[in-house]
Amino acid sequence: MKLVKPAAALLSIVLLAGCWDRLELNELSITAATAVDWDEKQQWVVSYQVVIPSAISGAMGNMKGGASQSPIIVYSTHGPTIRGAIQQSTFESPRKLFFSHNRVVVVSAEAARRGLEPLIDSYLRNSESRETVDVLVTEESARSILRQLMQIQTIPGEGIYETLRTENRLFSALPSVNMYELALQLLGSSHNAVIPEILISGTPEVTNNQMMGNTSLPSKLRLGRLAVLKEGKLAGWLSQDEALGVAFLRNKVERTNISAPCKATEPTLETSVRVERADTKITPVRRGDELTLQARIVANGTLLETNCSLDLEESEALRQLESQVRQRIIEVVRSGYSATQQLQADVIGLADRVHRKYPKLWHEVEPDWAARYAQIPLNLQVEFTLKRVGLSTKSFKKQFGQEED
Amino acid sequence: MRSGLTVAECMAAIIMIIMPTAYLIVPTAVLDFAAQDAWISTIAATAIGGGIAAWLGWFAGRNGDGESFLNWLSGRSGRAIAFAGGLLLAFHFFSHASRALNEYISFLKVNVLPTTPNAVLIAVTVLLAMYAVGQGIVTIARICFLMMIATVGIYTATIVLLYSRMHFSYLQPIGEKSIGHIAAGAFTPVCWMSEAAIILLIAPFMAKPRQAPRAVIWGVLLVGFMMMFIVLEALMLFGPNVVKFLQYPSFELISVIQFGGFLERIDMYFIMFWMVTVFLKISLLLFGAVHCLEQTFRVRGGRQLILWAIGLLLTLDASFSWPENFEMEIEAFAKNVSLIIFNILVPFVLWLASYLKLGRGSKKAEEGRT
Amino acid sequence: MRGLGIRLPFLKRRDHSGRRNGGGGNGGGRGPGGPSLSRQLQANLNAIRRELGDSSDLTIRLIRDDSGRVLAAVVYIDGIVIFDTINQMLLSPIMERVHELSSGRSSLSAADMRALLEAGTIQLGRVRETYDLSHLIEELLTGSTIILSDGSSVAFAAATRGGEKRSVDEPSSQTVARGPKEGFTEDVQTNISLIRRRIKSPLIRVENRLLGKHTKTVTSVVYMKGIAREEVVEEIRRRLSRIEVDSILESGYVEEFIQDEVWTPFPTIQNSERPDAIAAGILEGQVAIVVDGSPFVLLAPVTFVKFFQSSEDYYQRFDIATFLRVIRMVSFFISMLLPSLYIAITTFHQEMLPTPLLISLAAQREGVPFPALIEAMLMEVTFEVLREAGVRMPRIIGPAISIVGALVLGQAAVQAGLVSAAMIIVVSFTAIANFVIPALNMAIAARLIRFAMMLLAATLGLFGIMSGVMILLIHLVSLKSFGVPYMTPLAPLKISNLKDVLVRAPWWLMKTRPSVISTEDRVRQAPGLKPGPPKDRGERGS
Amino acid sequence: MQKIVQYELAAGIFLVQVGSSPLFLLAKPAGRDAWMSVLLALLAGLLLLAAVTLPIYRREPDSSLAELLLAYLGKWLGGAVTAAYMVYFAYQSVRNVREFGDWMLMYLLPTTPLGFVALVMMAVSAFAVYKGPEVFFRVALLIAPGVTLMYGLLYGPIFFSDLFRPEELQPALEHGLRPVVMAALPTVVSFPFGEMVLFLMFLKYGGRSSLTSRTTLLTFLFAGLLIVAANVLLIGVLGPLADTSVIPLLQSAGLFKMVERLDPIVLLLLFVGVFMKQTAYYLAAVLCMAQLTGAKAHYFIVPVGALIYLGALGFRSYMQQVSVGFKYNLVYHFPIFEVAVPIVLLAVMLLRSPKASAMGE
Repeated sequence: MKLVKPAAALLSIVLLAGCWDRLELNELSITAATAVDWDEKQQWVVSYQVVIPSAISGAMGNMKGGASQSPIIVYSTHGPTIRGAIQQSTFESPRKLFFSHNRVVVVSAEAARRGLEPLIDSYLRNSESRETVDVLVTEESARSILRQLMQIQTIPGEGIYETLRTENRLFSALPSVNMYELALQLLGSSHNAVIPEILISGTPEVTNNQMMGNTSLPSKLRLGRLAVLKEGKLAGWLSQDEALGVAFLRNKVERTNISAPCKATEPTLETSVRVERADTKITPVRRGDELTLQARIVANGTLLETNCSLDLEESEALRQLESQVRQRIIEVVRSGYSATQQLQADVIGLADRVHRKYPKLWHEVEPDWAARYAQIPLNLQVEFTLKRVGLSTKSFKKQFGQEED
Repeated sequence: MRSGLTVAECMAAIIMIIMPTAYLIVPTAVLDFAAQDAWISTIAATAIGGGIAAWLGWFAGRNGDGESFLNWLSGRSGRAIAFAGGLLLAFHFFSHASRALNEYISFLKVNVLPTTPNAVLIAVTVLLAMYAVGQGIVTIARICFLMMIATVGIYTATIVLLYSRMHFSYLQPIGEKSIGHIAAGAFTPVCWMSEAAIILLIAPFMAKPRQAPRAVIWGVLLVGFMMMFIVLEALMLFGPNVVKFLQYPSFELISVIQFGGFLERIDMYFIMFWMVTVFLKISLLLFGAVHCLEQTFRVRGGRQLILWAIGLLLTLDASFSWPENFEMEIEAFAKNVSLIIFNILVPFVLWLASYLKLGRGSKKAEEGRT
Repeated sequence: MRGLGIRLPFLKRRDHSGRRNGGGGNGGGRGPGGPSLSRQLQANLNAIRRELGDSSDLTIRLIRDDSGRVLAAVVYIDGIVIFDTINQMLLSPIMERVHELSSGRSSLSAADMRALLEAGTIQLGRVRETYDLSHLIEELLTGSTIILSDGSSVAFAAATRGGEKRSVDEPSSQTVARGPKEGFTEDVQTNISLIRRRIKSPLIRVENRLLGKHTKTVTSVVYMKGIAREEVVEEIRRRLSRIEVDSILESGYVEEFIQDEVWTPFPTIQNSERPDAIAAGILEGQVAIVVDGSPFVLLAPVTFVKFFQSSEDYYQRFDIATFLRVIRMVSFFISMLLPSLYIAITTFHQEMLPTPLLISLAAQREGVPFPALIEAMLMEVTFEVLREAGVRMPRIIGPAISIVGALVLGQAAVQAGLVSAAMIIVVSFTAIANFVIPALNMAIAARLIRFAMMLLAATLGLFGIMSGVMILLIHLVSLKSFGVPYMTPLAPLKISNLKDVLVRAPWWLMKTRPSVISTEDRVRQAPGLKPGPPKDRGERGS
Repeated sequence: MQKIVQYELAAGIFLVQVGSSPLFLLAKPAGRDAWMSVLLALLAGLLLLAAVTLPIYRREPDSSLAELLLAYLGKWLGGAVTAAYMVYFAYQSVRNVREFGDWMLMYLLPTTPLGFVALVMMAVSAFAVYKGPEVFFRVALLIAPGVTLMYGLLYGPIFFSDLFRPEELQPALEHGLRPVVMAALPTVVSFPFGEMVLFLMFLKYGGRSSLTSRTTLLTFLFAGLLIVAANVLLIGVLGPLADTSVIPLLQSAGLFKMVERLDPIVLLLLFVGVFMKQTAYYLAAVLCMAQLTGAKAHYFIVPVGALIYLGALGFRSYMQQVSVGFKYNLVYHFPIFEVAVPIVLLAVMLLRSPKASAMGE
């Protein structure tokens, strides 16, 4: 037992020697969002949206008088590589950049065209930057996205993240793609990936706190289209409807809203249905070396609104409604699929499935997969059941009509 | 009843000597060779490892009456063999302890404490290990038992939390990799499982040394099972291609967990538990080295002296033998082979020696004992 | 007697041994080789006065026969004897008999005196004869009355111990919501009677011994034969007999002398003021050590888990008891680790905090000058000072001071921007969690370790805490209390004992005693005692 | 022996009868005169009760419907009819579970899966069945006053406020008597009023007191009148809207100023009603199986429960369940069990009364 005393002595000496990794909370600059641009001088421009804690939690206002200071500040640095650019920040920031709470990475279209490999590598390599950040792409400069303020959510970075999550949950057209999912898609057999787009609608940009006073802002942050990446580089865009079709094919639809006409003949969309569950099974089918894509979607939902004069208690009327909705879903899915075919980008994971189902065939097909994908026909089956019609048994139009005759 | 180690505690010790650094290195090694069939190679490795463990357990179980391994050996096969065997084993345990310390420190530097100097980390760990060895193997084994329960709990927690993100389709096409790849994949886990050779030293401390085989076989099977789990989780979460890309997939797994608004970025909790298991591993290895030296040089009472000497040596060795990165591949292979040599070949030779010289050695032992 | 070797230590030894005989370290009726009594009564009385330095409370009553000649003397120290028993039981009967006897002879012989005593005139219980002065003095000092007769060298010591005793009232430290309200007092007899009244079994063994040269405190070892382990009792006897010290004023002295491990914050001997807790311990195979002059009775051997079992757990229903015990266990770890975890997470691993929490903490710490460790230390020390002040203050305002003080100070510190609000919450919650632990000595252990953990956390973050926990674990698992491993039901796993560790199994399930402390036959309850209404409660919807 | 006190029996009958029926507009085809056809159906039900159901009970006061069937119709035929009754009771329970599940989804928990809501309902009912009829009726006694008070609170103010426009009821009998009778007889008789056959299973626990049949009649009448009043109110308040809305009472509750946005509370009222009905049928089905096979009731709780649960989820959508219920069951299936078989049983009992009654003892 003589060992204890010397061991304790040594341990205490070690402790007194100091603490290396200590970083007080007030020595941190918490970044809520990061933006990556590629400027004309062939340099990476990395901008950070840094949160000012005291401005946000007014509760501790006694310290700073709570002057309406803007909750975030944005500054950017240039550098040959991404990490190089980030190191530049030490020249101007009094505090150490802290990326763990970073929610969103916005990449400019220019940088995306150049390829996202360096960004993914820097995120997966460092333990400090989490790979569960969401990736978004934007047409104009990513830096301007960061500067834009939001009304409901004080921290815009969080706001974008929440908007994407809610959209994903309630409409499921634009999937939320985080860094490791992006890597997963790019390293998949097809080397293609999809990222949602974010843009500022309206001008001028809202960048100072005073403007937050009025009830509606001149410009807002909005989710836009769906960007398609081929071999890690930006190849094209998909509209929201096409994005919904792709979401159906990728079986990523949690809940969405479909509006359909009363009859195939009338174009105007009169009925609105909320799709509550949609399971998609896509399997490549091989005949000889001809490949067709067999897709089967089983979905059900609730009727939200209809303007066709129907008595919903009769099953005939229900069947008519269901068929219209089914027709509409088929249109959406086909438009999405053909859009990806035009871009020759297999984003629905067909390559992986072919690789898994027909390994041998895959090795032959792999080299010119993009071209082959463009030719593969889609054989689509959709089943839709209307579970509930809400609180009234007849459409108001019918009741209205009946009253007259 | 004699206050010795129960089977469960001994099994826990076996698990704790293999699992910690294996948790870090095995997934990458196995996945490099047999991408999406890696879990098959872990099953193969467990089978082979189980066989080796059975033999080691049987060999350890034969000296029933609690006399320390090397004394028993010298009694059976002559002092020279025991002396050489003791030295070799001591060197092996020492070098392996320093390697484990190296990997542990390099992981900590990357993930946990980037700017703390190595010397401090090594000093704290070695001091702790020396304190543990000072308290004796019985204490270490009991703590191993407690930590085993905690580790099993954590594994199930990870599975539950990650279940929603797993895609079974990443495992297909099963069997695409050739048998050669799968076998190559199985090599590293088998080397790591051979560390169960420490049962030779622990068995005499057991309440009923006869049950050594049961303990070590169960230990190796559980380790194999855990390894398979990690590999499966990594495969099903990241898919074969991304996993090759990551250096520490088992920790990457945990950093991806997102559950509810608040349960995010919780990999630090898992690293905390994993650190304790590494302390245990290094103290077990240090115990091996000290025990062997003590037995070979018949040093009664000099335990403290040996302990301090070995501790100092370990600190120096670990901090200076910092391998340059570029020869990592050869280095890793060489170390695996050394594991095989010392954990399987040396005990085999010792067994052979004790078997051949059975006539002269055991007669003396017989007289000695009656 | 040993040879006259001139080695210095030997010299010291002889003097040592000399003193031992004089001091009568181990009491009892013997006392060989001391100065023996003389036949003259006066000489003996002078010797007693000389020995006791003529202290004023020494009273000598001379008994004269009709002719005024001194026949005998009754000597006692006023204050520590029960005076009226001496009067009725001793003096008056002797006086009467003396008149009858003294009609003829001039001096009473020892035989006459002894006949007098045996004749029952003196109805006192324990009467012992002594031959030598030192033992007589000893008896005198422990409250007996000495009867000396002229012309005989034999003295009689009658046990008339008395003196003011505190009456049995509620224990001050371990109060319980439900359970007996009786607490031990300072008198060892009362304490043992309290135990005996609870365990009316012939197996109870009480072994007394006198400890301390000057104090001669009566220390009794109480255990149940056949239930407590023989080797444990033997070990306790051996350790007690090693104690050679001037004074034993409180059981704390004894505890420090006989404990297993010196360098450990964790107590290896349990103490309690509640007779029911001690009785429960004895019934489970533990050995109780009752020290005269202290209401705290020691219980050994003890395991880590026993400190979290308050006696109330066994009086409440098992589900409440289990709930309380879980809270105790959790609060032990909170009181030990919470501040260090707070420091480690806020200064080393900030990514573990959810974003809103991180921002609010960062805002709070904006103006705070000190790093987290100093801030934590500052608040911890303040709380310890306040708590100590609360205890030292007179009974009424004590608790008020500590609570009010804590609140006011905390609030002011936050206002002044010296400390962040979150730190106040953490530190005060830890302090309160510490009160939950039933055994005071375990609570103090947690408080000591907390400081060490904070230091480790401040230098190495979670890595530091983990090594601290590891050291603690190794130390605890290697600790033994009288041969019983300290972490018994958990470390060396005893599945059957787990029923009373984190969970208090219902009574009808507690068939066996904990196996480690008690001997082999552990059944203490008939099987199948599960309560329930009579079987056929009216057939259900038949 | 299970014993049900008179009041408990009355409460049970009231709750099962009232249950969820006042929430619906019954006899929709009769349009504005729906309340008349409900009144007519009430009288028909009264006749059925007094002439058929109660006499059966009075002849054999301490044996349930299943025992009677087995005793009088012989082992094989009786067994088959009892099994049929078990299926009838189970199916009634299925309809209630599904209906309540869909309302819950429509109103309170739009995104919770139907299966889960139904499971919770079934678990609660299973627990009630496990405790037996005595406890079930005692619970009914506890709940009945609350339900009546709630209905009173809802209907009272609406009746006396300007919301209720009696003129909506005019012109009465605009299309003559035929639609009123046509609407009343098959459907409304079998839906709320024909369900008294269920109580043939429970009356035996009422003890032999002569009051039992009197309480049954009185409670039935009271409940029936309450339903008629509800219908009058619905037509009065909602007018043309009455037949379009799925749960008219909830609509009207919403309109009333003081009682705005209390729909969830009204839904709780609904919960109690549906729960009592569903559990009563579940209990009846379990008792049927128990008496059919002679085994103890516990064994059948889970299988019958599972049967009901799967049945409830069997329907493709809510509208299918409603249409199947109103078009087929009420018109063809239920009258057989509620009218035809009891009459046949009564006839057989009268014919073979001496021998059978001896065996019945």
